[in-house]
Amino acid sequence: MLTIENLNVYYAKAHVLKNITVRVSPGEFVSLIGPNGAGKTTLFRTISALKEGEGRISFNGAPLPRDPAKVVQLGVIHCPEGRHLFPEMSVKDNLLMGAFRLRNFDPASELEKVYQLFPILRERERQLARTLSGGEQQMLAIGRALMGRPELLLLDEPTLGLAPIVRKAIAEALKQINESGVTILLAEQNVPFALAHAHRVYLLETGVIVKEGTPEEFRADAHVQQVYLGGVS
Amino acid sequence: MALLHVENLRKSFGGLMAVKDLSFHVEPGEILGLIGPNGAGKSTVFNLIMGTITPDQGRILFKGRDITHWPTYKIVDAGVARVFQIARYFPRKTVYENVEISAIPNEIFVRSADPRAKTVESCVRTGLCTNEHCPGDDRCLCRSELPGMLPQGGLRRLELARAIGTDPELLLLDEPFAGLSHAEVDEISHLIASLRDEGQTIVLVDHNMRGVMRLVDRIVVLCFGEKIAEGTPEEVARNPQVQEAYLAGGGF
Amino acid sequence: MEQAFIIIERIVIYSVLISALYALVALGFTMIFGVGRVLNLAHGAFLMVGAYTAWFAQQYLHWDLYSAFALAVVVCTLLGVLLYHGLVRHVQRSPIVTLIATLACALIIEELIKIFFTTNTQLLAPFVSGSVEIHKTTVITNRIIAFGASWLAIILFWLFVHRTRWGKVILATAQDQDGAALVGVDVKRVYTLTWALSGALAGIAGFFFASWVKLDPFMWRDPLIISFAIVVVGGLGSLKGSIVAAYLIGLLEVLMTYSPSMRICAADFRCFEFLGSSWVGVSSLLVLIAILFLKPEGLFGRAE
Amino acid sequence: MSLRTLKFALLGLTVIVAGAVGPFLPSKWMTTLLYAQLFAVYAMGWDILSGMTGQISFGHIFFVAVSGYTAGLLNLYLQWPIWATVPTGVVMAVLAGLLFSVPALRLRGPYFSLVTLILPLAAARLVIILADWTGGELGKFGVTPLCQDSLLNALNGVLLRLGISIDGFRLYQYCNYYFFWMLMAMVGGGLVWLSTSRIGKILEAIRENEEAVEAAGINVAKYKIFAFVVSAFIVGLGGALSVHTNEAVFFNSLLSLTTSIEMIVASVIGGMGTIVGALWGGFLVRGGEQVIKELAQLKLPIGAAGLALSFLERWATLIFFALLLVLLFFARQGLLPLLAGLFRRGRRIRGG
Repeated sequence: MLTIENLNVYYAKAHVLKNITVRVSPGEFVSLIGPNGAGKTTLFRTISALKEGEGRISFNGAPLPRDPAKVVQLGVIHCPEGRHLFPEMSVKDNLLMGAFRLRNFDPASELEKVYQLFPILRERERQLARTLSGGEQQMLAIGRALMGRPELLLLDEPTLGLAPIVRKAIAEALKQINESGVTILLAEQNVPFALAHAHRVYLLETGVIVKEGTPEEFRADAHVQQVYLGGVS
Repeated sequence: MALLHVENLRKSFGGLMAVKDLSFHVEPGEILGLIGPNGAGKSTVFNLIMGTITPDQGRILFKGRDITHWPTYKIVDAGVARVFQIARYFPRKTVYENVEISAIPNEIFVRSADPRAKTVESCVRTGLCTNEHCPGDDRCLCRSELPGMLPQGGLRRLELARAIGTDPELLLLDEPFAGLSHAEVDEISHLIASLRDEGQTIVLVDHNMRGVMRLVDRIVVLCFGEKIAEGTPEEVARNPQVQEAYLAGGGF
Repeated sequence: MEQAFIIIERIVIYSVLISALYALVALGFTMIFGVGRVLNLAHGAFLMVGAYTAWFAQQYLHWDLYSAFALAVVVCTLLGVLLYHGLVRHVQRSPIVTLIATLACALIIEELIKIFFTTNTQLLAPFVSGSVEIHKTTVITNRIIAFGASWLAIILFWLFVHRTRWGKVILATAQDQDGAALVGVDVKRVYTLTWALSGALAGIAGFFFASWVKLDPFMWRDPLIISFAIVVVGGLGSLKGSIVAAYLIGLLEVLMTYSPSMRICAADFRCFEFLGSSWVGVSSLLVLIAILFLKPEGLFGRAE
Repeated sequence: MSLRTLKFALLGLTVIVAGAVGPFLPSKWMTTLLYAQLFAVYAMGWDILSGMTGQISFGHIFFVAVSGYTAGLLNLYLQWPIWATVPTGVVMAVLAGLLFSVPALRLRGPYFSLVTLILPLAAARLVIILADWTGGELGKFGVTPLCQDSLLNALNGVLLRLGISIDGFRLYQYCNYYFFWMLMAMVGGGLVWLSTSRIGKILEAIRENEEAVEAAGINVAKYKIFAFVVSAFIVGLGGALSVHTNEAVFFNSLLSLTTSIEMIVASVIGGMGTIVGALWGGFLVRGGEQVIKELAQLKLPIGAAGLALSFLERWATLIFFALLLVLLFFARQGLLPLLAGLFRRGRRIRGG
């Protein structure tokens, strides 16, 4: 579905992503793990055309256009780090903006789907997005992305700064979203979270993909265990 | 007497309590680890100590003096320096000139000692330039290089050199291993260990325990702005509350 | 007593009338800042272009007033798009270069007008001549029309932004540009739209501003200062704040006109008037400086 | 060669050329270059604050006006002599700079620029309100000349003894020209020294990352205020002296918004924060203006060319602004950094 081949990205003179090759098949749940500053966000921004890169990115066999609006039109929807909600708009308006790419749709039923997944958003429907708590904002960001009927959902650090209980709810939601047929590419620092429901995992370190495998292989790997799964216990 | 005393520090943003009645102290010559998951308030604590933000309550004593409401430059002058997680350098100055700014004293009219010797010393001490690069100082490699050309590990060294250039008695390191490759993590942790061996007092923030376990003498664990444990690495690792709230975190 | 009441009545009526026009003058400026974080120092010059276009169509092409008005709006709309695509888009990333470049544009427009129409003062024919009595205050009819038109434009603008699809897209882009791009909004198109709208609003405002005062190649400075003042007092980018600020500044200026002035004269008959009508422009500038120093985010704005 | 030596060498070269061409200049061009030197002083004064620290002032002409009007009016109405009016004017400019810079510390980026833009606009209104004294937009004549008869006579005596005879008006022009030549050299020397000193390094660092400077234990506010005061001092000095050269307080030379913008353009064209670049930019802007005016006055009799040039006459100012815009667009890095880059590349080729 999504194929990235030999992607190189630079910030000024710094080489941030080096020869990245990543493949995601339809229906898959793929996680991309790695420490802070490894280049996960840059990779996502390059996929959604917010950033220029050198290399090939194709989606369903055709090269992905280099214009964010056109990428969204194809159903590749990016739920960014830092959420990028519309703070002065209500929860409902934020969600409806998410369906901007769709020409004809039934707002009520689309909203209903999101409210089923995150019931708290129904209660907050009329509140301004900036008044929500961090966890609610993250749910809204995911909800807004879902409103665009994604084929491929790019999720960047959805658990950043959230309490364990919220993380659990989000993990559950992601599993449901994936089971409903949406392909997911997730970038996470929190490795246990990223491994929980993923089918396949990539490890990104300083701009290089250093390992690819199943969650089981990752859990068994000595390096991953020591560095990312807190070898304390 | 402790070098730094933090007493009942409290800070909230909007309705969110980022730091909640936090107290801890730092002994001269030790490395204290300030550990907690993302969003636990570690960076806020550093911002409070450095005077970037002011606390709602509580005070900060450095060498017995109350520095709570001092401006940043005065706190730095008094002997506290901070290394940022994301390098804050001068992009159009060379590496050498970047370090030099820290070695220039905060005086407009008073003629003071030449900053050159101190700049070279900071560069060499952090491994930014080796002695071969700076034999007579003038042909130093750092002189022509811009920070944008440095790798992540080099940038971290640059940040350290700039901090050391201010002659700190207390060094605050904010996630010094973030974004580094495996090899670079080893290099930087050797560097930190060597600074400690020279007698440098350090407070080190990290969200991950593993990198700091063998470096730190003592650990303070933060969770949602509160101190939930304190002690040697072994004690903290055994603490059930830490395991429950931080390491396990309900599965993730 | 009677006299005092009449003066108060006049102050109220005049300030209510002029403030609506001020709000309209600042509207396009506010929107460009709110959406793209660009301070367009050529905004006053847009108004001037609108005014001169209408005047030219009347004077030389002998068009009727409505067509002249329409032409002014169209020309300003195109000018907005032209300035954005020809210049601002390329320098937008550096706020300072944008300021210099847009200011240079204003000065170029001033030069052009000097070349083609000289520095002489011109008058724009009003929609309706004559005056009416409101209670005991005489008001020029055209100013009431300007007042009505200003409010109409503001309300239509508000409805457009809050009730239409593209209006909501503008709001969304203003609040989070990346967020908008990620739901599929073509951000460049939104910018083009806002510059066109801002130009159109400037065309309308220019027409009424010119028929309120006069035309000359320097007339762009006052509307620009008014826009600044309103936008700074009201908080950059806030429509509601802008309208409140426009009314505050309008009231202040009218008060200044009617305030008792103090004339201080030296032995050689050189005089200096303290307060009074010659202070109209200075007062809003001083208020502006004071507010920027005391509360840089504006009285009604949130700190960014 | 260190940067400081390079800058002093370029400055010295420029000053020597400006001094050497003086006697060969026709009267009109001597006046142009006289004002180019004054303008170069303004541009360098602007550069030490805005170019170095990155706080872009749009209204530096305000400080010219404070000093110029103070000096001129004190001379006109209280008959103060030059040695008293100029220092008083400069002190007033410095005080204004100090008064403005302290609250301005709260303002960032475009907000700072906006407030500075408003200052001369407000001052212009005040000058017009006080038109009975200031002469308003027309100005007021009768200020004591910088080159008084006694000074000219003394100069003439010295020159005659050297066997040189110069007529009265020419001598008067020389006097003014070389007076500003000296001012330019001194201001240039002082500012080049300051900009390459430790203080200059800190000012540059403030432009690049204020937070990092603060983290290096340096009081950013103190340095910003210092830069402001030095800058107001320099442009104030130029303003007060210009009043005595013009023998009048002119609204257009003391409070023109265009001049304020031209200071920025001069520094940007020459290379922001380089001082010498601002000096060159000053000459380019004032010289370029004059060249366009000269071209516009040439009336060739031959058909199309003649038409084109007489067309230029009315368009001179406009063409000038358009050129500035183009330069802003394409030479954003500035002349001096461009040359320095070529120089460095040349050295590398030779070396390697």
